Amino acid sequence: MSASELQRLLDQGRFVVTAEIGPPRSASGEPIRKHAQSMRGYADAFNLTDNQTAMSRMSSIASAAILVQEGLEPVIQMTCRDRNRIAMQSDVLGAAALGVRNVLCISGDHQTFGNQKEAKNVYDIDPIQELMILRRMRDEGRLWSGDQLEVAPQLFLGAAANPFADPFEFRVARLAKKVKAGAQFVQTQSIYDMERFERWMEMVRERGLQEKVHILAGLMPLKSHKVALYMKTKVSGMSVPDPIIERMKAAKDPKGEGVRICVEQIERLRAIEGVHGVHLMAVNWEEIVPRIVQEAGLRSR
Amino acid sequence: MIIGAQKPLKEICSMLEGHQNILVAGCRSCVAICLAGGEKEVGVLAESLRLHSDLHGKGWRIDEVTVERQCEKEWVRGVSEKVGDKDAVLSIACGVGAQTIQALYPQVRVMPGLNTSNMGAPEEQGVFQEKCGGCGDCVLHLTGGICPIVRCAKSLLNGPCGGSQNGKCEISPDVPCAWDEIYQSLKRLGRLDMLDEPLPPKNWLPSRSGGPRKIVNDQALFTIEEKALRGKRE
Amino acid sequence: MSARGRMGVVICAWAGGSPGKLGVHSLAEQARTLDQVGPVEIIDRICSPVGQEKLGALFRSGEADRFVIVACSAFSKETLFRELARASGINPYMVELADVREQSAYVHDPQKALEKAHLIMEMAVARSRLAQEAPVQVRQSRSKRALIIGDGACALIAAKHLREQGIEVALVTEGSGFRIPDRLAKQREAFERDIDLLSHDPGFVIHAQSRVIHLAGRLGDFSMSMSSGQSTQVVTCGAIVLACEALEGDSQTGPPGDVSELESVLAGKGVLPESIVVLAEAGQEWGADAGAFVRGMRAAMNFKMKRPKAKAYVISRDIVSPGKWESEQRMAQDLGIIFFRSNERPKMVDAKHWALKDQTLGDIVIEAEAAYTTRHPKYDPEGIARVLGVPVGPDGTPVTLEPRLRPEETMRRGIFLCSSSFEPSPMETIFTDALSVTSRVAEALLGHELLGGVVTRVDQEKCSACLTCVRSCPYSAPFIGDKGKAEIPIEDCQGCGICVSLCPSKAIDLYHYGDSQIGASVRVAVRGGAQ
Amino acid sequence: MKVIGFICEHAGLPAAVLAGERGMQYSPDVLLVRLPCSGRVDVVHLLRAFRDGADAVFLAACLEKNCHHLYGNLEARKRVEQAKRILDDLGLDGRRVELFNLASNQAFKFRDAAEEMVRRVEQIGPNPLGVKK
Repeated sequence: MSASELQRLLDQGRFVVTAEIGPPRSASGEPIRKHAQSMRGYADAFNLTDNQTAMSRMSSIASAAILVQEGLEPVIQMTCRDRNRIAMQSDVLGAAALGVRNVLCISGDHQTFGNQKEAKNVYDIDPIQELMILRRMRDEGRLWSGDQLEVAPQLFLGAAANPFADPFEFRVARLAKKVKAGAQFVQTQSIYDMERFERWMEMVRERGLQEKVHILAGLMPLKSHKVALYMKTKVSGMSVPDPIIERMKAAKDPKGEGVRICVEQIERLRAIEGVHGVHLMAVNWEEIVPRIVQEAGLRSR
Repeated sequence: MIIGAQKPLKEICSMLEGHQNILVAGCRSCVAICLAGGEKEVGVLAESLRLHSDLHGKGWRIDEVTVERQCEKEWVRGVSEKVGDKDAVLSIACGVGAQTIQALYPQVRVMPGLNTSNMGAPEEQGVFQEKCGGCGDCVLHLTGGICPIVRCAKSLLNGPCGGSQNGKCEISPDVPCAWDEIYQSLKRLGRLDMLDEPLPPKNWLPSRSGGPRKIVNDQALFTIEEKALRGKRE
Repeated sequence: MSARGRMGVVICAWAGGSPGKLGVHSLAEQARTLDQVGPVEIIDRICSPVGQEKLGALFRSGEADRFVIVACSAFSKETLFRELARASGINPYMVELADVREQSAYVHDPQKALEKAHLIMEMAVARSRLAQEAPVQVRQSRSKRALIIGDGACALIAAKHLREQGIEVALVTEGSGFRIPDRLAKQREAFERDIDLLSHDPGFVIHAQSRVIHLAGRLGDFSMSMSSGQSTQVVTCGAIVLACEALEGDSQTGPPGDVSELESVLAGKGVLPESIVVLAEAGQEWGADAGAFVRGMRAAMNFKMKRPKAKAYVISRDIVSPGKWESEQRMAQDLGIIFFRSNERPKMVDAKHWALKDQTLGDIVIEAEAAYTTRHPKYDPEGIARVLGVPVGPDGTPVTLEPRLRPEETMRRGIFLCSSSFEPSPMETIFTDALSVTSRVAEALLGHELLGGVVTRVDQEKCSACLTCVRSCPYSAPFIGDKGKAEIPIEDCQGCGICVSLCPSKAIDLYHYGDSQIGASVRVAVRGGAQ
Repeated sequence: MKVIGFICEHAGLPAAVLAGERGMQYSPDVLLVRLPCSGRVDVVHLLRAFRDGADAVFLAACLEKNCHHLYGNLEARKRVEQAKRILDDLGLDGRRVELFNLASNQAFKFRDAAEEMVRRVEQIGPNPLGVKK
């Protein structure tokens, strides 16, 4: 069984690029294949979101399987919202059998954000516990119950981190907990407030966490002034500084400006000790990823 | 205590359709204190139903009773005369009370006039906040005296999630983030170290997930011998 | 024959306003047919001395234990009838009043008025049938000392009069002693004599440079803590008088002249103008609170009383005269004072003319020889009221119990208020205020206080100890007692009935206004007495 | 027609008395029930009046912020709102019950309140449970 390509690149010390692909609200895999075509060579791995914002879409595992067929490296996101520990372990086994090696363990947007607010959430376990369970499956070859697995999954375990949520001073402590629970890489919430991120990274380095976990800085290119404002005011756990809002407002070509901001951010991030890559979340705008990667001078994969 | 809120009057009226002799039954315990099902509410609801009946020529006969604790057989048995000739009891106690009445008076239809919601406490007069999830395996000693099971929208045991902002939960700026509160509480207590270790997946067996729960207190329980000596008392 | 449950019905021959205006005989006949009704009498003017004698005789006759008096509006007579009942051995709250004059004879044509009077009487009879003897307690003050808060003329006069009645007086002031305002210079000599007398009086103690910080206890048995710099002292007393009047020096005067100037003129300093305008305002921006409005109105009234033919205008943004001042505003209007509501502060056109924008009449120019303004006194009535635990009204000064009949009583029993408190007032007001307050204080300390009557009773069997009454009582009267159930002491209950309607367990009812009594009178009103 | 007016002792009653003193005419179908404070009123009192057959019920209470018992009138407002909801739910029309805030010297406001309720009954029609004459 082959190991994670993403893990190999990171362990080699390569500055990686991961990009997010939103699975379609469709029973056809074509949209995934299309994204795969256009982004091939522009990112090292691709995150498949798991019913993002609590709206039903094609499953992240199925979408990932299509990417594997296309010869690309998927990262599946697995929320605690929709599965209890039984489903979680079974899904991970299935995903591994289909060639998935990277799992991002997250709590998931609360169902009240979605279009089926009345759904019962699961939250049998939380993401830290998810990491613990998956690590045991991999390292001990056992289910959480202790039962032996015939073949253990090979997994590269990831977690999310939000440097912009509160309480700020506890954020790094919680990251440490995730690392302790088994996180090997971390993808952050999209960063606009570079100062706050840098402060957070300082705190990460104080604890030496950057030695233990690969931090991939999350970036979401802005499409318009409206989107920027929305991010600032409507999205919980997001900090968008005013100068960025102003730039988007003043821009004649807002999309171009969004790309420029993103590229500048990548440059700045590359200089930060402990940041081992970027994670591009171009929600509903996946086609812009190649241009950003190109302009950021990261097109060599 | 148990927190509940009355169902809309229209829903209650349609529930009672087809019945004649109706008893509105309240309770002097939790639901009285959460201002939903005490004697006063019994009075208001009964009066509303009489008005409804008179206006629409239903001919309902509405009687009222409020028992000390509708969840206890002895109290509920005590009102057998009131229940006797009725063909429906509208209980505005919690779901426990309504079921106790049904269990003791199988010939009468019991209707719930209340939506039983949660275990909580009055924040201030008229404001009732859920506080305990009844998970059967309390972790308050680990979480600064704040319950993450019900007060965190996701019941996270290792929070807060990324949606925590300014002490508020991502689901609404009106909802406090339980994990922010836990953090602040442990900080005040000088025990932030308790957050260093991840809490493992929780045993939900003692919770509702484990099926209907029953607690047997051996000390209180009458033994078979005692029962034999006591004889049947009801 | 036992009088228990038997009811006497007494009808005033003047119930219709004058004899013969309302068919009182028809009412009497009707009354005789009603359940439980025993003696029925028509008395000529019940409130006259002769009428009172006759009523007293009926009370004492033993023929009934409850009475319905069919007469005029309950207002002033109620206390009179209750006192007479008590003196005659009848529970004062077993007396019901049926107002058939203001509520019927005065407002409807004779035929309808009589029909309605029958109903009103029957409503009272229905209430009376269900009446329960309300607990009434006679209480004597434990401490015979009065405590006065304040240091102005009002405080001085009050102290002097209380001492004359042999009542011990303690006076607390943040200043160093009494302060006599300039505007009362005429009386200065007399005041100084009084101050001198008091200073040699062993029954009078002054706590200077002291501030009240906490009050415990109740009427007859208060402990007042006061602080003077480092030390704290506790003084016990039976009653408290609030007499902190503000002096001119206490406030900032803004142009035009302060109303206190007008007061000085009225007191004889200078020439009275032919016409005046008073701007009732408070704060930085144009606008008035009730205090400012009333001060302005009173100044104009004093002027108008001195010079009835002169013109007096009061201009304000808001015409606000709540509570006890409502009747005063009516008086002011009757005196011929003209009120304008202007959205902007009036502008001076020339020495004698002011332009304003009335909210209904639009642009107006008025002629006034002299102009005055009100302003905020420096005193902190709200702070003092907070310490004393007495509710304050919208203007920040303590609310009084009954605007017309008991303007000197605050909402906390045993704490009295000189109505001129917290504002500079003319001598006449101060004098009458001080006298009426001291007589009430003397009554409270030396006489007896009637407690109870319209008070709650708790059925502890029903009480769930839910704290609703504890949380909702405006007077913090209820508490959960040793038995784990609510208790409401009759000496603290003010009889508003808020807790009664809120109690989720229906464990509280109110004497005199019981649920069944309210229900019965509504039923009679709607369906008639015969049911 | 029957209109019940609950009058509080500190504003409704004196205003009604003043209206009487001034001979302000209003419908004799309006009958007054005295309460120590408008906060004494319970929803049950209001509902029962309608079951007894009243066509309309109103409360005459102190002005807001000027309640003799601090906030009895605000409590009364909540009771009236609850009664309105119930009447609306039952199809009896919530406009049949109303709260009027007035000052003890506002006799005209009292008279207007009484007349307003009479007008409303004329508009809405009688209470079907009313006593037929």
